[in-house]
Amino acid sequence: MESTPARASGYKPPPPVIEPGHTFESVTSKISSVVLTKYQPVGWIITTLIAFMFLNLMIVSVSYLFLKGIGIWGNNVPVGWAFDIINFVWWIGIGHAGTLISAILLLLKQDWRTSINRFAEAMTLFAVACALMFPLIHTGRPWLAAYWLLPYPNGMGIWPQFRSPLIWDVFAVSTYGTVSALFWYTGLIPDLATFRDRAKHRVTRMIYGALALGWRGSARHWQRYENAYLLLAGMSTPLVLSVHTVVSFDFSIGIIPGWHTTIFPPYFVAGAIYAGFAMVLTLAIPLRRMFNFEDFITMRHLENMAKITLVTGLIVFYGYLTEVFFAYYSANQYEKYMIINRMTGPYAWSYWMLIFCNGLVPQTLWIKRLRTNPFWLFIMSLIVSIGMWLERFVIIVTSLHRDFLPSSWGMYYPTFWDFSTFFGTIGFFTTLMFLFVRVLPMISIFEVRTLLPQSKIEGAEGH
Amino acid sequence: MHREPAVPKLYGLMAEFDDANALVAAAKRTYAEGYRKMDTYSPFPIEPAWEAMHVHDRPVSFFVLCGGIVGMIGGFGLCWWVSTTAYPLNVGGRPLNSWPAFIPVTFELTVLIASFAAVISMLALNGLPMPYHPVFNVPSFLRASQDRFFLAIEATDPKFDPARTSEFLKSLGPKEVNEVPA
Amino acid sequence: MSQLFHRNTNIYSRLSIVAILAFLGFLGWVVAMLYMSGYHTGQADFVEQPIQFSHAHHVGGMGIDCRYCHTSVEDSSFANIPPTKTCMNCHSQIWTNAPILEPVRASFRDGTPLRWTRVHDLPDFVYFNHGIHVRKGVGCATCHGRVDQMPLVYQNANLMMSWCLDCHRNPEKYVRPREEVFNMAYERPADQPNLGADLVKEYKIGTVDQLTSCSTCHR
Amino acid sequence: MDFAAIRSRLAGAEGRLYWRSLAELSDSLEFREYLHREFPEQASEWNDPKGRRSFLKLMSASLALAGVGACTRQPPEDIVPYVRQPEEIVPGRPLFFASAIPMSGIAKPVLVESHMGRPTKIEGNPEHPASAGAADAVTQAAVLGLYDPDRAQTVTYRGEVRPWSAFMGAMQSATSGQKGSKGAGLRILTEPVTSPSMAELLATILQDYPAARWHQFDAIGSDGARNGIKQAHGSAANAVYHFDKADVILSLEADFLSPSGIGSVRYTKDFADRRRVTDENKHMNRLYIVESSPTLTGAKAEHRLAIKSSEIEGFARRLASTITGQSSSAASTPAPGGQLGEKWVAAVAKDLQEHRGRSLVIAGDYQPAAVHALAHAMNQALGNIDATVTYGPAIEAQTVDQHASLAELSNAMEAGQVQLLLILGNNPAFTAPADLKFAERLAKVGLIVYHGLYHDETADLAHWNVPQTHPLEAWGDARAYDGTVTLMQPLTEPLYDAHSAYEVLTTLTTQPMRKTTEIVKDYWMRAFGAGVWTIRNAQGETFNNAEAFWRQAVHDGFISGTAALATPFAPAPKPGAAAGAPGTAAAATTTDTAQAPSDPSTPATGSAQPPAPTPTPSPAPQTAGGLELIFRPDPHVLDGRFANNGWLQEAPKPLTKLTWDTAAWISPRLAETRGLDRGDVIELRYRGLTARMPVFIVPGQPDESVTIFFGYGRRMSGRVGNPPEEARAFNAFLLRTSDAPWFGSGLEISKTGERYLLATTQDHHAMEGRYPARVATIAEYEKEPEIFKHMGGHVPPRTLTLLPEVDYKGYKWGMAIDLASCTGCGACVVACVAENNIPVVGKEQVDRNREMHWIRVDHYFTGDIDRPESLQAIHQPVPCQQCENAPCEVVCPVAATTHSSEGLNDMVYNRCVGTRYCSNNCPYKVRRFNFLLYSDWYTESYYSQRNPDVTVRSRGVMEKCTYCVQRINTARIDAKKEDRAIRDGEIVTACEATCPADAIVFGNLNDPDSRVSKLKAQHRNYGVLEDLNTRPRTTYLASLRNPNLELEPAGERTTGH
Repeated sequence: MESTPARASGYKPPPPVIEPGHTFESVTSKISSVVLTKYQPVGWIITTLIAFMFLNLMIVSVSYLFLKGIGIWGNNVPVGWAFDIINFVWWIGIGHAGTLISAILLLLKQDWRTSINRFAEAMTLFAVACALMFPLIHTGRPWLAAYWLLPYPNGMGIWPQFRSPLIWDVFAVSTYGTVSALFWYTGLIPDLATFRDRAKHRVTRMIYGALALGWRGSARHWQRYENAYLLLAGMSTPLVLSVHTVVSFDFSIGIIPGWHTTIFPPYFVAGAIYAGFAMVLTLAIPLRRMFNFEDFITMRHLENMAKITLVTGLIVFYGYLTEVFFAYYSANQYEKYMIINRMTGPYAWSYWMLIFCNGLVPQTLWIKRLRTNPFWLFIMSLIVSIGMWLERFVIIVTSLHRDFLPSSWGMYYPTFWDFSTFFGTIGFFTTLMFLFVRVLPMISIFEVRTLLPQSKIEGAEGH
Repeated sequence: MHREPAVPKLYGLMAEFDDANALVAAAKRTYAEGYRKMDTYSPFPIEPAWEAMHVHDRPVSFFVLCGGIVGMIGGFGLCWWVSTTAYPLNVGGRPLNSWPAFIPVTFELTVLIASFAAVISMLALNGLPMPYHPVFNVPSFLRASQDRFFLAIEATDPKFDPARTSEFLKSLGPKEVNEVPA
Repeated sequence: MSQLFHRNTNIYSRLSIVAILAFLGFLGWVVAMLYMSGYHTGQADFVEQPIQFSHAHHVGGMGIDCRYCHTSVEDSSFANIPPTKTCMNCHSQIWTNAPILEPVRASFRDGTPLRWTRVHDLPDFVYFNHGIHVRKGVGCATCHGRVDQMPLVYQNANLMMSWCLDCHRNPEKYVRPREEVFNMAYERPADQPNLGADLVKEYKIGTVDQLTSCSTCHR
Repeated sequence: MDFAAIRSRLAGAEGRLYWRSLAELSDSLEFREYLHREFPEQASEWNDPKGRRSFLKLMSASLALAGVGACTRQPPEDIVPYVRQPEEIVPGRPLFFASAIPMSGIAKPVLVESHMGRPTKIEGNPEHPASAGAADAVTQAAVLGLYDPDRAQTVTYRGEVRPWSAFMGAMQSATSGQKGSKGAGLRILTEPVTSPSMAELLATILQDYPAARWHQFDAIGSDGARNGIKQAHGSAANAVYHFDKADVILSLEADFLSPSGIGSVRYTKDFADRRRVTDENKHMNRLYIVESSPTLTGAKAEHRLAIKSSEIEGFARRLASTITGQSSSAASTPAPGGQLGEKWVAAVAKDLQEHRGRSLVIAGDYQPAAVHALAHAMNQALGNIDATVTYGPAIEAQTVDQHASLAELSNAMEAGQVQLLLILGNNPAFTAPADLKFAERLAKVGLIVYHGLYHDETADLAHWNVPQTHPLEAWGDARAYDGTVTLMQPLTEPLYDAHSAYEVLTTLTTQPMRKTTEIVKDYWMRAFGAGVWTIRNAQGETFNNAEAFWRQAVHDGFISGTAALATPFAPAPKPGAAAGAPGTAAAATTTDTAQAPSDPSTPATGSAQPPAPTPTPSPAPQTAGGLELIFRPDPHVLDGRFANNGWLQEAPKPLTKLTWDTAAWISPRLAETRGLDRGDVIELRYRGLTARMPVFIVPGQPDESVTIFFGYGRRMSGRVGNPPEEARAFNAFLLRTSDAPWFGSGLEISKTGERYLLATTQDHHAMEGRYPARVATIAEYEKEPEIFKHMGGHVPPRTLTLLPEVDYKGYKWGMAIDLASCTGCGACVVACVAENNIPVVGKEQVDRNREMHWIRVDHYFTGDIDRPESLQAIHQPVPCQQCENAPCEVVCPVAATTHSSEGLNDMVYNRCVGTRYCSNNCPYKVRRFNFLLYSDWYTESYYSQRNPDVTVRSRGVMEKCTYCVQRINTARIDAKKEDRAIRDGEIVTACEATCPADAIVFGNLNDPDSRVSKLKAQHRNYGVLEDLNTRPRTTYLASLRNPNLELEPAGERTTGH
């Protein structure tokens, strides 16, 4: 596809999105073998076990929370939200890359997306699952949250309050989760058919067969399939942008200095993409090593993701500068104090760490040698994830702990249970992720096939 | 799985190719030959293949549009009805119909219903789920989901005649031609 | 190859989808029914009482006015349960040694109060005031039903918030002239809409805004 | 134990409801626990700090409880009607009874709300001159003490449970042993006694046992005032001050606005009345104060001179000589405080003399007699007598120097002369000065009978322990600060096997079986007969018979016109004789009863004109160098008597906002030089005694003085008050000596290196230029009435909005709080706690900023930390502001907080899911969240205290000030029943009702004539953070100061910050 224009002009083609020499067969067997085999790399087993331990930690923490109430956390009256909402926003942000890659890049006809979109989407689903947990548990009484947050006729004759950003959240996040799941499953159908036809054991074949719904690759089906898939992509794109916009409303609708600002929607969305791509890198780099997918997830992919990370990182950093400028330009004493307090107050360490992680570290990506060094990218992506977590910490905690009346200023100190719940969800996420790569194709086989030269039809305009 | 009766009814004939280009070429010729009840099977979407068969139906888009409209009206309607009619309450001195605040929910519901419409209509129009299909009777059809390309002409096609159709198919230079028992 | 699934699977698979949806719908319906049913609301439940006191006999039969026992209904939030003394006013004269009344006499003798079980039991976060409802022309029977026909009192309405709201939103549907409040047999006249509207005006019944403000019932 | 006794005792109608729960209680485990706790060997269990937060124990159950939401059925509920219903009781409607809570023998008049026989709330008695409807925090919290499960519950002898009859028997034999020696071995130790009936009973006993001695001791009473007035008058008297008549006030360390002082409720009211500046009437009084450690009075003063306590006498002498013009040696001696002191003497003297008859000099309870004498002399010289100061006869039956009295008893014990010792309350084993070694000398006493509310430190050393009745459980009488005889009537039968002091004392008399009721009533019946007490009704007419008088008195809670009469100290006539009047035998027995005047029937004031002598200087405290140590009663637990009261422990202490603990106050400079920080534990060495204290840095504290507070470090106060191990030594009594009860020099402090957690509710005391609380001098205000509007952010015009105006027809509730009157006493906080079932959360939770108080008193410092005289403190009570554009409501996802049709910001607990978004979005941070199950759902005895009109909140629920919506609804319903509108003042919120300064006013904003509308029309009216366009319904009237330009040239201090 981009080989055609390449020959026309004299410009050097970028590295290929798939290493040469592959056939339909080789692609199919390489990817499906990860699942359709008895043996797993040791790395997979160890990681899954560790992740599973943390998952149990989460279960313990949450049960204890339900038993005693959120008093076990460090939240208090100036700081009503802390780790709970920080984690929520952090996970939602991570959950953005998947849909973005599969939807927006699809619309932009970025064919390099094909070999990473599948597990990026999976990542989205699991991140959203982690995120959804927090709005439910942060009340300490999730049974009521489920009981009252959804609109349905009831004996009290009373309904949710649709002016509240939290209700928008409920709709945005659940819609996002559902649509992502649909999108992901639709994409899986043809590959499930492949598994159905390749699996050895009869039961395995029956299971994949049932999930494949009897897909048989008919051209008429393909045609509708492509149509629907494109429409889904078209709808997911505004959706993915809306979700973090709505999440940012949780703050910008509030009147707290540091929350009540108009730049939040764009700056949050950029931050989400930023965090999302960082997490994709964090996952892609070890996975491609673990399963020798260097052929499919090539340096080109890593570099492109690095570039997107750099761009979004710059947008986020611009957001920080804008906040400072607003504070100065607004001539509003509360805003001014808020920024000064962030930079010099008791939580200054978090602000400056944030600037370091999100502002400085990504600048290294200007350098091609670092941008194309998987190890550095891995480290950098971890730092960015930490930075994005800190960003939410700064926005939520340092804004709340000193708002309007000095008499009610206070400090927030996390407890053991704050940390255990957070790390628990990371275990939850990783467990799901690793189980996913074990049972489903982590790379979209049928789309990779279309990348092979063999799939090009003479006379047909390249698409 | 128990066997079918000795002389099975015929679903149609199926030619197997190992190259996408061949499939497209074959499809074109078959269509030109006047066959209509035909279909091609491939491990990945090949636009020329359905263009060759002159398949152009876009009802999915229509259903998505409907879903979107339903979602939008439903979403705003819900917010509006709840806030102004079901239990009107003075919330922070805001008007009962604070329509700007209802936009997010409206939008989300629009997308949600539309997406469901897309997937469900796609599956329904494709007649899925359909775990059983005659074409699966062809042993080599296993590779239709991997690296082989198939062209089938159904027995119900008016021009269909077991012998002549089989001849015609062979003339397309397939790896082999199989009968597809119904 | 051989088919992985039998040809009937197609039917089954589609049926199963329909079936699952239908089942979920049914489940929702069952929950809703249970939620509205007496099992949850206590409506029309049989309530064990220390004495088989029959309102049907005392109110329906003998025509005793509600206020003879529930003295505080007009001037307090709580329509009091009569002290043992009230029972003994009559039962020191009649049925003086009916075995069924032994608990009453025992209570009166050694001063241990009778322990009745609440029939109309609102949650503790709901503050209902009998006095004002009676004053504004809400009949006893409107909420408590035809107590004069109940051998044993049971909960007449489901006492759900939506039930309260129904009247708080359109009182004109239910209010009656004050003098009829304690009349068990009162039937809403044909022109209730007009009558109700007039009474709402005459009795200065609060606006719907005020009647449906949260703090009107919850504190 | 004798349950039959309890049953019979509880058989009364009022008791009936309670009877039920006690019967249940008596079988329950808790009750066994209480029984066990009576045994000293079990004392260890008391000291388990965990016990303090026992609500955590059953937390697991809370899951089930909290789950009561969707598809669970309510548990069946019983209704238990009366057997014979008392006429006055209408089930569901509260009754109010006038009574009193005695403190140090002085009555604090109250009105008690009772639901179906359960006292639930204490408010001030509006009719009573000492209250005028207000009550201080300590008095209101007494109702919690009534239900305290840690109260002593049974009569015990050496730890064994005994019936009351056994005690009476024991006393018979003990007294018969004393008959021979005329009671030489008999000693009675009480608090100061102002109760006429109690005085008669004591006199009777002392007549039967002429050799017996009656001692009085009150650790926080003021011998200085007693002796000072004796010096001035030559005889005991009772000085009453009238701040409502004073334009210029000089306080010599007198904390007359203290949150718990005797008479301070009325004093606060009078003081505030004199500074209710309106746009029309701009007259305002002026307060100078010379004091050591800061007080609320100091915070309110225009001018505050911070010097050592010991220097105040010197200052007073200088000032007195300047005013009286008598050239004494003092005139030449330089005034303390350097040039500033000199400047002060001149300025204050001038100001006082310019206001002859309208000025007032008042000396502090903790100053020696000499200073009091000087103050009286100055008032005399300034012609303030009978104008701003009036003298009545002593209201104590016998006025004695209490430390001397206790010392005498202690020595007698040491000498082994005490065979039978009756201790009536006040826990001397804990509160006695250290040098008297009272606790260990108790061992030398033959038989000790202790009559106390708790099984406390003294009870632990006593042989017989008789549980004391709570003031709400028994009849009694006592005199208010101004001498008005005040009656106490029981609101409930004693909850436990408790007995009144009368009943204990009667066991010494010839008729031990007499009940409290008869004793008190009988006394007043006879009093009515005889001319000892001139008994008139409020209109000054005589009653036609004793019964009418009695009914009236019990109804009113006091006997009007009794202030000017002395308490006779005379035995009752012999039972045989015809019922004679009390006090007739006065001349016969009263030997040393220092009464002024001797003839009680004539008004005292006439003869009370003090010949202002130059008072004898008080012995100079031995100056051993080092720092000055100042003792003070804790503002809330006083000398420790309220240590087990959770409400008082959690109520933030004035100025420091400290809860649950005590601390040694040091000045910032001292902290700097000694390298101390808040929470550092120091060791205090003073006259060979040592104690420890965590330090608290308090601006305005003199650099050479360290102030410590009594009441903490109690080992046996109960599960709430018992300190953790490391806080046992935080006990100021360990350092107190009887010769220098209130201050002394020679203190050495040293840093121990340990740290102790001090939980405060406010850590930041600067306003950061945000002007939440606004203040200006009266001059500035007169020049520019709009001055307060210009402070703080720009307020957008009401028209500047996209939203349509909501117009509130009908009622439109609002509140105005006058910062000029508010003294920051914190009475409103406790009133709110009592009214709204607000839970106690405990120290750790407070430290995490999770206190639940719906109204808080913010406190801001202005001025220069290093120039104490420049410091100004301002207090600001902050309830929910009930914003019309409430930011909290918009963000609630479930509509759990919405606006009512009358503009209330409703909070619906049962709808709240607990997202805490509303709290985050509240700019005033007045919302409170139940992070854990804070309400005590498991201590049954507390159930009865709860206000049945307010939901008891569960875990995970947001709550906040509701403007006492339960009171609004009650009033609205009553009004509707009568087809009328709610009258202005008909709804009184709990905080408003109890505010001694009448700083809080609630009412209908749609009524232009309502008090609140008028206040909001004032120029001083402003809303906090109005620039956010929240449109608060609660607004404030800015504070005003009336400085003396000689001490503070105009504009010397820029107002506000």
